[in-house]
Amino acid sequence: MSYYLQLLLNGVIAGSVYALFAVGLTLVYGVFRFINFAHAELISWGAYLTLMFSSPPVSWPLCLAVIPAVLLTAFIGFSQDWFIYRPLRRGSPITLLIASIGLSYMLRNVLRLIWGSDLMTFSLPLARGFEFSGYYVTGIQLLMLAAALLFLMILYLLLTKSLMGKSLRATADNLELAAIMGVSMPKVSAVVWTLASVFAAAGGILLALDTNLEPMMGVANLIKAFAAVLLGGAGNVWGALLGGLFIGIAENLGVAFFSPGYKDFVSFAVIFLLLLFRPRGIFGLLTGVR
Amino acid sequence: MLLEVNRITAGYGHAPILEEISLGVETGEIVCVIGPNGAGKSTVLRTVAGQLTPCAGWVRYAGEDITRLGIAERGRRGLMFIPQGMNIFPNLTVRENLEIAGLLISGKQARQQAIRETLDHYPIIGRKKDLYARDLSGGERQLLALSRTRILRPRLVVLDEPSLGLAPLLVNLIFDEIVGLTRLGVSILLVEQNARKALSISHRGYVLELGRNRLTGTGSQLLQNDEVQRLYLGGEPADEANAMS
Amino acid sequence: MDYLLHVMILALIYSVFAMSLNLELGYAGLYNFGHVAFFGIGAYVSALLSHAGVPVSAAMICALAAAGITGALLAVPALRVSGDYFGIATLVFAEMFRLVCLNERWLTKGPMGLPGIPRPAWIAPGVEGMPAYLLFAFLAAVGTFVFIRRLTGSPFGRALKVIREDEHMAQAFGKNILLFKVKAIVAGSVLAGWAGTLWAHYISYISPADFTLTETILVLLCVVLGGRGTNWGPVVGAIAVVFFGEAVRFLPIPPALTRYVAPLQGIIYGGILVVIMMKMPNGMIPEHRRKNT
Amino acid sequence: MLRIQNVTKAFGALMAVHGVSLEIGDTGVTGLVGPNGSGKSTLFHLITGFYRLDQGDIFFGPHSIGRLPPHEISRLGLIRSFQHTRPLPFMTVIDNLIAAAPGQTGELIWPLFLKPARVRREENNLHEKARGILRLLDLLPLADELAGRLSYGQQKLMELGRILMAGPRMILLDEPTAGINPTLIRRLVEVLHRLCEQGIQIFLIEHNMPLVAKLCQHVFVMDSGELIFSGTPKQAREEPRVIEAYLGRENHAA
Repeated sequence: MSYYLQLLLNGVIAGSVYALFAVGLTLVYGVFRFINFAHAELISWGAYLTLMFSSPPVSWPLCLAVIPAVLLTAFIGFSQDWFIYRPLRRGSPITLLIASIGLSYMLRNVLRLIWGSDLMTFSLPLARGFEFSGYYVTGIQLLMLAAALLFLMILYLLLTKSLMGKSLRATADNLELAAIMGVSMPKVSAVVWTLASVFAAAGGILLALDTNLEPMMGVANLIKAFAAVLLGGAGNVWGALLGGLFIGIAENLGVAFFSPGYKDFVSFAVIFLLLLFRPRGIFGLLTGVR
Repeated sequence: MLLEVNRITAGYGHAPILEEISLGVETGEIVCVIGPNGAGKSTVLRTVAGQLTPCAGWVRYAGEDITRLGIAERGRRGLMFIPQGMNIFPNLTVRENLEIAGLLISGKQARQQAIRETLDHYPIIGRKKDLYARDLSGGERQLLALSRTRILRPRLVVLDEPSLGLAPLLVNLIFDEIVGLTRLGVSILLVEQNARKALSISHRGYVLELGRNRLTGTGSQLLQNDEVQRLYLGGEPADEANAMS
Repeated sequence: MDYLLHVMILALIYSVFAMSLNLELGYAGLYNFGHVAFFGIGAYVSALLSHAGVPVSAAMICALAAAGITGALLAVPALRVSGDYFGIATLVFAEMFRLVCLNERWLTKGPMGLPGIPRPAWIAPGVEGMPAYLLFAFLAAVGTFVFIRRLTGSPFGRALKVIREDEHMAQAFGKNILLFKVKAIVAGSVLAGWAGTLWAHYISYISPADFTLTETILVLLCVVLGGRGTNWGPVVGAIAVVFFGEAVRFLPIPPALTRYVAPLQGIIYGGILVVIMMKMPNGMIPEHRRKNT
Repeated sequence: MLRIQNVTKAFGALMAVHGVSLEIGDTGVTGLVGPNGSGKSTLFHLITGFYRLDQGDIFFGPHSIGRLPPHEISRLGLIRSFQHTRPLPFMTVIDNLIAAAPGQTGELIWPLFLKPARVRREENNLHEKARGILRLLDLLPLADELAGRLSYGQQKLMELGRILMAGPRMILLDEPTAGINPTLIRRLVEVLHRLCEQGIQIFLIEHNMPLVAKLCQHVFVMDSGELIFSGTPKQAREEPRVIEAYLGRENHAA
């Protein structure tokens, strides 16, 4: 029995990181009604930039290296919108989608150009495992869980307490009315892209701490994030959070039933089934906040 | 003259919908614009509100030419637009809707004060301040949209068909509230489907037909004038001939 | 010299693949980002059958049938959604296909792939067979072109364009839009399978790594660069992309820098895709001089 | 010809159409009028299958079409236009018309290769039919012009041409004269009269009341989702309930 609980624990930990990816993706979809493929590169760039700042010649300690990495990723996210998506917004949605696919491929290859294609790690001291009442958790995994919950708590406070958070939700609800009431679109879009990038980068870094870095890490997690977004109902921030947890748990529990090679299959199957039967999402009905 | 619309020609791409439309609103007045469907009533309003830029003619508000001014800018100058239909944020609570409505008020205290006053003034929505706006009834939603006026205290409110989709007794409630707003020194430009109701609360009215000024007069004059009814429902042959010209 | 033959054969095969995607993306307006799966199905089915001793031409025909059937199986469910969601559903389908190839070792030998795929009987293996294969690939490409031109020039093609522009109007004029879209996808899948078999029997070794997101982006680039919704567009696009991709090998690059070649190519491909979408969304051969894209 | 029985359609709490029943025989031109938001367009969408019925049923001639998808209803000869028509700008006018013809064998893939002669013959027949319709609409000189270059009024006439190509027995027009100058309205009315002479029934939503009075033999008036009047346009003008629907009630102290 404890074997399944261990898998469940791993699932919650992985799920909390997927939630970070999904929340960023759904924020952008909520306000701009478009799935940003290049969101994947925000994940991978966040991790690689942290690696850059924490390895020679800069070699800052990890907790310091994270700051410039996240800021730079936020800049990448913001400039994606400013230089490419904003001019394309008037065109047909498909040009926006193909452009984001092209951009994602381009950024992924810039990564491969600088850091090459092979696996890398943060080469941390071997993580001491904690073991309480029979379940095995590494220090990093606890950090992941704590960091993810912290980020999501910040987001909750921002969206429900701050005026900018409310203006953001208002814009997602009714763009024209928000403009009439004086909500400044440039400010909202800057906040949305910064938030999405910071969350993606944070998730990327946490994931890289636990596993390793490779150029394709972004794409692999993008599809998982998309499954979570769909589960939560596109544009629904809390739905995306629950969706992320669900995917994390389903993937890890799934390992008990079929070969690990099919771990990613879970999120694919979730996407396919949801698209066909419930495009509006399941959790979307439970939580109201968009 | 608080608002002056002079010979506006406007439309969406192909044939212009409005041709040389002129109208005016004095401070403290309620002015309504009525006319059969497709007369261009909403287009006039969208031009005054700033959602649509006219191809000819100009709009002056409080002595300033605002023809090309953006919507938010007009809001800051006290010209508030309440659109038709979906004019609230369904996934925000009632209180949050009012906070967004108060965005144009600088200073946190002033904004909170205005919101508290508004919630007290409208007990119907005051009681439901922490509910999501989507759970409100049609009448309550319209009241929430109207309550924005009490928060911002604009000089001119431009209202697009407030009674659309509301049951008759709710329409009376909403119109009472509109009249109530003038006591705040707010002037009102109103487009309304329910012509008689609108005329009964308006000081002056403009009747449009197929994008042109057709009639104008005080509320009571237009109420008696059966030309208005003929416009809506079609009248004697003489009248039909010119409709076809 | 035979390197030039190789590049020309690759260009021809890729033009068939690009034409098949254009039928769906250009004419029917279906954003199928999983097209590489049918390319893969064509390759794997014909490779496995010819390993089992089935004559190559028969294996190819079965591969086409397999691609067409899978196309129909994907189309009916996936068409319940449209636009972005359809794009995501098909992309996920392609990733599912690749994952199955990777994990079903008993069938596909997993990551090691399938070596030694025989050439058709009348083509010699190895280098000597290249000119004959070039002829075979050329005939295949011309055949595909004629088939698609007949399809798109006909009332069927006109109906597809009406559906792409305004589904409600198409329905109001008695067009069963679901049936048209399924036919477009099945035809596209069969032709993608056709390109897949051509490629498998030419290259004689395939593995799941040949059917990744990169191939989806490459074929998308061919169609978009060349010109969606035109007959010559994808062909021109395919030739441009393949020749650009292979020409890099002729550049005098010091061995130390060779590892930078592939990423640089990727950056250029991605970059072109973005620039095309921003500057000339209709590609080199625009469908028609219409104002709005 | 068209019978609607107790049809109801609600969007969440909003009762868009509530218990509407009406019947249209061979009256020629029938009007459907009423203020904004009275459910006219919703009723049209229900009849032509774009919205699904909550309750009630609809019959077109002997067929029950309440549950049919739009393209099957259209095949029975009940063709509709849309309020915001969009021509296919990159096709010629004549191609726009031919594209609207239903049941073309050239639209099935296999006849293209196995029966090319039949496809070509059918294509020529459709060309002739389209030219005939363009002549009727005085658009013949524009046959090979790109539809994108037509004026708004001409595009509206071409829309009518497309509807005629679909072989209608009844035409549903959603505000055909919206945004058209009066001279073009007169031409449209002439064409509609000629269609009636050919036995095609016309059911139209229209706001231009004087035009409705002149054109329609019979009119239905809807208000807030319910049918409140059925009779001749002249009767409708005097009916207090109709006047009240349009002008509203005044019982409100100034």
